[in-house]
Amino acid sequence: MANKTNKLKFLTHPTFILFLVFVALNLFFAFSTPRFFKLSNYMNIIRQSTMIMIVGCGCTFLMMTESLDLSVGSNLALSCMVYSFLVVFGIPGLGIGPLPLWAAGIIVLIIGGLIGVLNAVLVTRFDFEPFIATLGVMYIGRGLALATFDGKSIRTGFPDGFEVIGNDSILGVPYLFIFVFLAIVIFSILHKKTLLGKHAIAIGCNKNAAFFSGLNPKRIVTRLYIITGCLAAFAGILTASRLEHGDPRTGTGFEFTVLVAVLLGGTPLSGGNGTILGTVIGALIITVLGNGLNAMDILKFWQIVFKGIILIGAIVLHSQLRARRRNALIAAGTKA
Amino acid sequence: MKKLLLTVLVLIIGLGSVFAAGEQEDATEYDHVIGKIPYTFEHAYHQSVCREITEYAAKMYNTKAVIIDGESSAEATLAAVENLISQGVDGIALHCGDAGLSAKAVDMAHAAGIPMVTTLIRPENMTAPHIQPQETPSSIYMGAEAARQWKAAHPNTPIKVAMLNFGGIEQVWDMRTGAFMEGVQSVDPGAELVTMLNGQGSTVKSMEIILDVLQSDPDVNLIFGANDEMALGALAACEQLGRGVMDNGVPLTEIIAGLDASSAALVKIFDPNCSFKLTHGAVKDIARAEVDTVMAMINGEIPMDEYTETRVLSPTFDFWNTTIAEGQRHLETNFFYEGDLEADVKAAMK
Amino acid sequence: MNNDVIVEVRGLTKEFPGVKALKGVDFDIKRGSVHCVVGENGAGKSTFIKILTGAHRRTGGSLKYNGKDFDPKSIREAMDNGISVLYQELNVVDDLTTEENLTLGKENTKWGFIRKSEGLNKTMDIIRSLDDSIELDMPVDQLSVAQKQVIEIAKALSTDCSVLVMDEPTASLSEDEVRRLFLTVKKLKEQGITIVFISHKLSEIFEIGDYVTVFRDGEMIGTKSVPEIAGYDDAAGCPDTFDDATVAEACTELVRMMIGKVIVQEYVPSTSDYSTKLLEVKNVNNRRLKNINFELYKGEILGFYGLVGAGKTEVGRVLYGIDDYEGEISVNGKKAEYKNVIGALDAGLAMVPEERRVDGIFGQLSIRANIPLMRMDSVMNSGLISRIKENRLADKFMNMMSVAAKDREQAVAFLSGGNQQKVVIAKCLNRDADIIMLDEPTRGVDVGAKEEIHEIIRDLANEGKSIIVFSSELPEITNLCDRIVLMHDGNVGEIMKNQKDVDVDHIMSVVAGG
Amino acid sequence: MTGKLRLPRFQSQLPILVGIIVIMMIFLTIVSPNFLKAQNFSNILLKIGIYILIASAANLIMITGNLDLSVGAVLAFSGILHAYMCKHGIPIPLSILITCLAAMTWGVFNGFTVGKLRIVPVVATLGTMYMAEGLAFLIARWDGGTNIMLGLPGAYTRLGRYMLFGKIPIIIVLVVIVAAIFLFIEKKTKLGRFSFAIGDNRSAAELSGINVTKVIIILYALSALLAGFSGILQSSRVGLAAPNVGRMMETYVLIVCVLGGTKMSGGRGSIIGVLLGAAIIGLLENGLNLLGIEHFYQEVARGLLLIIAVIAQKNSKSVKS
Repeated sequence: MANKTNKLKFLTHPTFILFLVFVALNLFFAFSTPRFFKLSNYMNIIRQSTMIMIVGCGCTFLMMTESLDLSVGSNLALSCMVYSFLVVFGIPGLGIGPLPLWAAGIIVLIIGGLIGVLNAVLVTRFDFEPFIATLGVMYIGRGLALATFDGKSIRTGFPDGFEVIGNDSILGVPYLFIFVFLAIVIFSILHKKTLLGKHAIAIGCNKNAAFFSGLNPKRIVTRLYIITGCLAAFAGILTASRLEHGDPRTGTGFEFTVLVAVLLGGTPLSGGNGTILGTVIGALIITVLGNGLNAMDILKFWQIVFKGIILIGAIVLHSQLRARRRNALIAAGTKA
Repeated sequence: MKKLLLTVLVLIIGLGSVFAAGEQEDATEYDHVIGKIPYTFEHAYHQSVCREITEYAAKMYNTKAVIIDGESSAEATLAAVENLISQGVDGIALHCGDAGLSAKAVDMAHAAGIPMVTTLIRPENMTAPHIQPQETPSSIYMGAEAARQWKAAHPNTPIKVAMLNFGGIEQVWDMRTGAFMEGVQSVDPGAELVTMLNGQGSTVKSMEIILDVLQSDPDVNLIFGANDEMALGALAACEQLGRGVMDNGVPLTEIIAGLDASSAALVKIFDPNCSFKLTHGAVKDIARAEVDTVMAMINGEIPMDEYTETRVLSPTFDFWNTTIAEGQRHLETNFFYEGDLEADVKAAMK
Repeated sequence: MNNDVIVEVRGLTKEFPGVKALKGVDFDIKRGSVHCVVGENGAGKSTFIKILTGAHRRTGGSLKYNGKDFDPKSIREAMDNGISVLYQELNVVDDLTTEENLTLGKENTKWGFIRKSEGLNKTMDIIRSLDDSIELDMPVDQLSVAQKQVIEIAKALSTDCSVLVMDEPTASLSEDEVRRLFLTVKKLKEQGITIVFISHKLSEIFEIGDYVTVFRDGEMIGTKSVPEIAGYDDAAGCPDTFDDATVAEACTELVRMMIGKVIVQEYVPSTSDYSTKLLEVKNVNNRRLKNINFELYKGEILGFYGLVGAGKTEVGRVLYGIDDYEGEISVNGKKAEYKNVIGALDAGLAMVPEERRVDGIFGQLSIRANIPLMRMDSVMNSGLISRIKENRLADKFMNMMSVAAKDREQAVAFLSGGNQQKVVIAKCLNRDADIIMLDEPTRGVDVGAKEEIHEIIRDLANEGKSIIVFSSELPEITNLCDRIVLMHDGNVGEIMKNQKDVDVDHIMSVVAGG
Repeated sequence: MTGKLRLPRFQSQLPILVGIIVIMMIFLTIVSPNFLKAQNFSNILLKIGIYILIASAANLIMITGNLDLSVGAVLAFSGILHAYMCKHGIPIPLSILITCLAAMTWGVFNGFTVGKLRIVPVVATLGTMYMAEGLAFLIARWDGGTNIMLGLPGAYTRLGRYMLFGKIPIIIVLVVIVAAIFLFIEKKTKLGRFSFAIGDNRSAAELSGINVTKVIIILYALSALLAGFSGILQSSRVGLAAPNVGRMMETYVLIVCVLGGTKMSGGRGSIIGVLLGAAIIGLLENGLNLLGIEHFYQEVARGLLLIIAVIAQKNSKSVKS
């Protein structure tokens, strides 16, 4: 009996189905166009979904607790700009010259964390809807990113090594892949093996249980916002390095891309369990879809339409699967 | 459940093979495949460029052009470059808004042995052929002409300029807004730039902004939009306020200038009673120059890693110095225009 | 100081704004005993439990734990002191595994990483003794409700607790599971753990209980040892298990204590001639109900009486189209085929739900806006809401039910509980349905208003409406109803006709399962 | 204590909104000599007119505890569809009718996914947003470009630029009418009352026999209808239809509702609040443009204003209760 349910569980697990969809998409594109199924193209796909995956790791946790963060895109842009600014100009106001990369990186991560703190304060202390709070912060962040260098890009005067983490490889493996891999591993461990992940699930899934078990939801949500802020800042540093310039317009619409990736990955907006792996596959699906449709030379506007259909279809499928599982369990429960 | 999954899988693979059959055909049909990355596919101008490139490459070189949108974003442009490189296209034409990113893209393409040509925004490293539409002189000319016309009609009114840009892209200043101002000041050194705001390339946004600008400074009499959409928005705002009119080419309220020389703009420009009077731009010549240069590199006629600048005129169209027939020809060759400009102007006047 | 006593309660009081939930309670809980606490809803037993477990702070009196004054500020603090609770609602996290649930909130960690808890084997033994099909790595959402409950029990036990409070632990367990739970309880008792056991299934007390404390209206009515209740003066002569007759008799005695002296007020028979059968329920079964049969006549007030959990509310939910059922319901001679509330309303039924905060009131809306919501036509004038009609309607019901509010524009959330209830009833009455169901119509309503509501119900019956009242207050039932359906554990025990000298003892023995 | 609580809570927030507006107006009057002029107020009204039109219905959706992110895309879609049809010879009134119906179809689809299938509104309407936006671009492309202007009949702009009595722009007239209608819906119809009830306590609404799904579908249809009509109006006013005009419209509408005191979790809000919220946004943008402030500081200001206004309202609430 137990074995049987385990097998069944594996087959109907949303993440597995998502993976099948991913495989099917790849097959489809591979058969449709000779330009798709290439190792170099897959390298691109991973490279292009790097930021979504890295930030998505944090957002998955946030959404597990029934929160969300719309400020990640502008946080990313602000970090990209501030990082570039610090390594090129330093802090002119304090008479500090160009900073070394690591120092600028640390400052940027702190700023990203502070944006997380701002989100968290609004959500937990002032009791904002996460949607509204992070929307406000999104505007502020975008404005500040643009204001950093009067709306212009920073593209000269970078020190040596600026572009290394975003472009170079070690033993043939791009640094970006290593970061993504680390992020996935670290957050999977956080999810499965640490208090933070477990408590995040508990809060999103059953507030009462969390309360009676003596958890402090506010503190956990605050931590998650800070982590997400730092991740967005880190993605900003990577973006700056990858683009080899500081671009204040980068990351426009990024927040919704991440949101969609996390949703596709099976983390519902209403909280509860999600999986990092799901988010990763969700991010890959989004990227593969864009990449493959481009390779097939499908008009961009059809791609937007497909995006909408797939989003709604996937969520409907998810909710049906969930309902099906639940009903099956209830039926099993009453029989027992 | 399993049945459903199986059906979906079969369906997808089946569809895929159908597409694949079609695809194999056209792959053998063409001699080469080139990639084109427009700044954003959402603007009429860039869509026209892409269309011209596709048609011209097919006709002249039996070459297929693959379009991947740059989405006016650095990441999307970079991703498009990466994807085209891995798809193994024979050459790439890039129009990107950032000189730094252009340089990086050129390096990446060269590393993969793929020739690349850049357009409009000159890459910093200057190691690949470049197509340079002559926007700066045209913008200067346009500014000067607008100022002249205003001064001729209102010698005693100081010129006050308002501008709409895309928000902080420096090249737009060099080639469009700044150059326009330079032209204005060459005629009237006392001309004042009242404000420059971000119209986001959108007609509606520009309309709202110009309404506010004219409120705060009703004396504004020269408005420049860094593309035609924004100029049209400015015009709509003026019309809303009962302005935006001319007396058979004699400015009454203000003069509006745009950029791209699209059909929507020319219809206004040749309307003698409308205050939108100047624009410049070219599609065909730029698109063809891009294709020609890429193909020349593919065929080994010019080196791919040497900076050459192909200058393409950006002809100016204004009410006073161009004829409607010239406008008609321009639209036909550049914007796939099939109508009759004169008739359209008449229709729009009513 | 008495070493045998683990919890000593003296003069304990708890006041909420406007309500005295505990009015000075005294009793002792003996170390290592199974101490049962019984009482109807609102009797104060859950308030007492909440004070003991740190969910509420007391307002007066003293509570000693292990001889020391004990005033826990949080559930956590109580837990740290060895008092664990097993709650009534399911408090497991579906998306975690058994193991993760067991350790939630008290993980063994190092730098934030969860380490294997050593105490888990002990917990696992407890689980296996209850249900051997549960594995540590099973996701909880694959378990049945009963299995989840088992995990909760195990979780509560897994802390080093000396007092374990079980709040209706058997409510959703099967008989087999209950038996195994009781075995566990006995084992725990042998280990010296004190168990505070709350249950509405009184017979259970005689299987595992040592002492029983009865609460009523915020007061402690009595604490007795189980043999004493069962009629054995001397504990030594008392057998391990009691025979059914003894249990039934003892249960009746407990019910008597819980309900107190039933003042049977003057019952006025309604004018119904029992000629028109409005509602007929035949062989209705579902998850909670077993073979329900009854009928309702025009102009009659039918009462459903039973202890908490007997299935009264479930009958209401089936009739109102909320829950699924098997069997047949006919309204007005026609088979009812509705599957939702709208259908039930169209068929001529309306209900005042039990949980007014969750299902009844619209807190942010005014009284005026609340009342017409079930039948907007009553305030519409050629398709539009007429403020005049609304005001008139609101005034009518506010007068009729003497709703104490500043005025009709007051948001319902700011009314007292009793007045909120009146608004909910008014909303339902305004529906003008033929069959009106009221689930606990006067819970939390003060005495004067209670009588008013009863009067309204009688008037409605006299106007020809048929009323079903679900209540766990016996005086209300005997005072109001023409016929009484006595429920016990999802069954209809008996349908009896009300009369002036109704046999209260008999009622008690039926609802106690006798 | 009970005396102060007499007012439904959302009304207690209106004075704060009025206060914010007055402060902004005083400030703008001092710093900009051109602020306090009739024409300027007409400008502001024109700018926020579209927001108000859409927000009036979207606000009711929010009052039920749901949300519509697709309004901007539906607006763009409708503008393009209308222009496309007019250009290809369909009479303008008929085109308006068809466009409105097409727009409503989006709304009904939203209502179905949100109300019937119980999909989280953010996701469901985000999906619709993508679909409508993609189709808007596609229609424009089928016409041969990215925007439709050439070949539109001369009467195309008549609706959007119509002036009542030769003085009052049609949008302002419509805003007044629609606001009045929604005030009416809010106060006088079942639909309005049920919306509040659903947002306040969905379970109680269902037990009271309110057809929640139906109400939600009607509201989404209304919101899409108004978005569609706004699209027609806007493209007619500008004389050009472009598929990218709806960008960020949904967030503006959302902000207008939230500033107006509508709770995202539902049960509270009013059309009056929407008007005031829109006025705040309008004043902010107008003021920043009048002062010629760089667009990036405008973004910062927008975010700060949103946060400050919501905090101010939250504080007022906590003081009252």
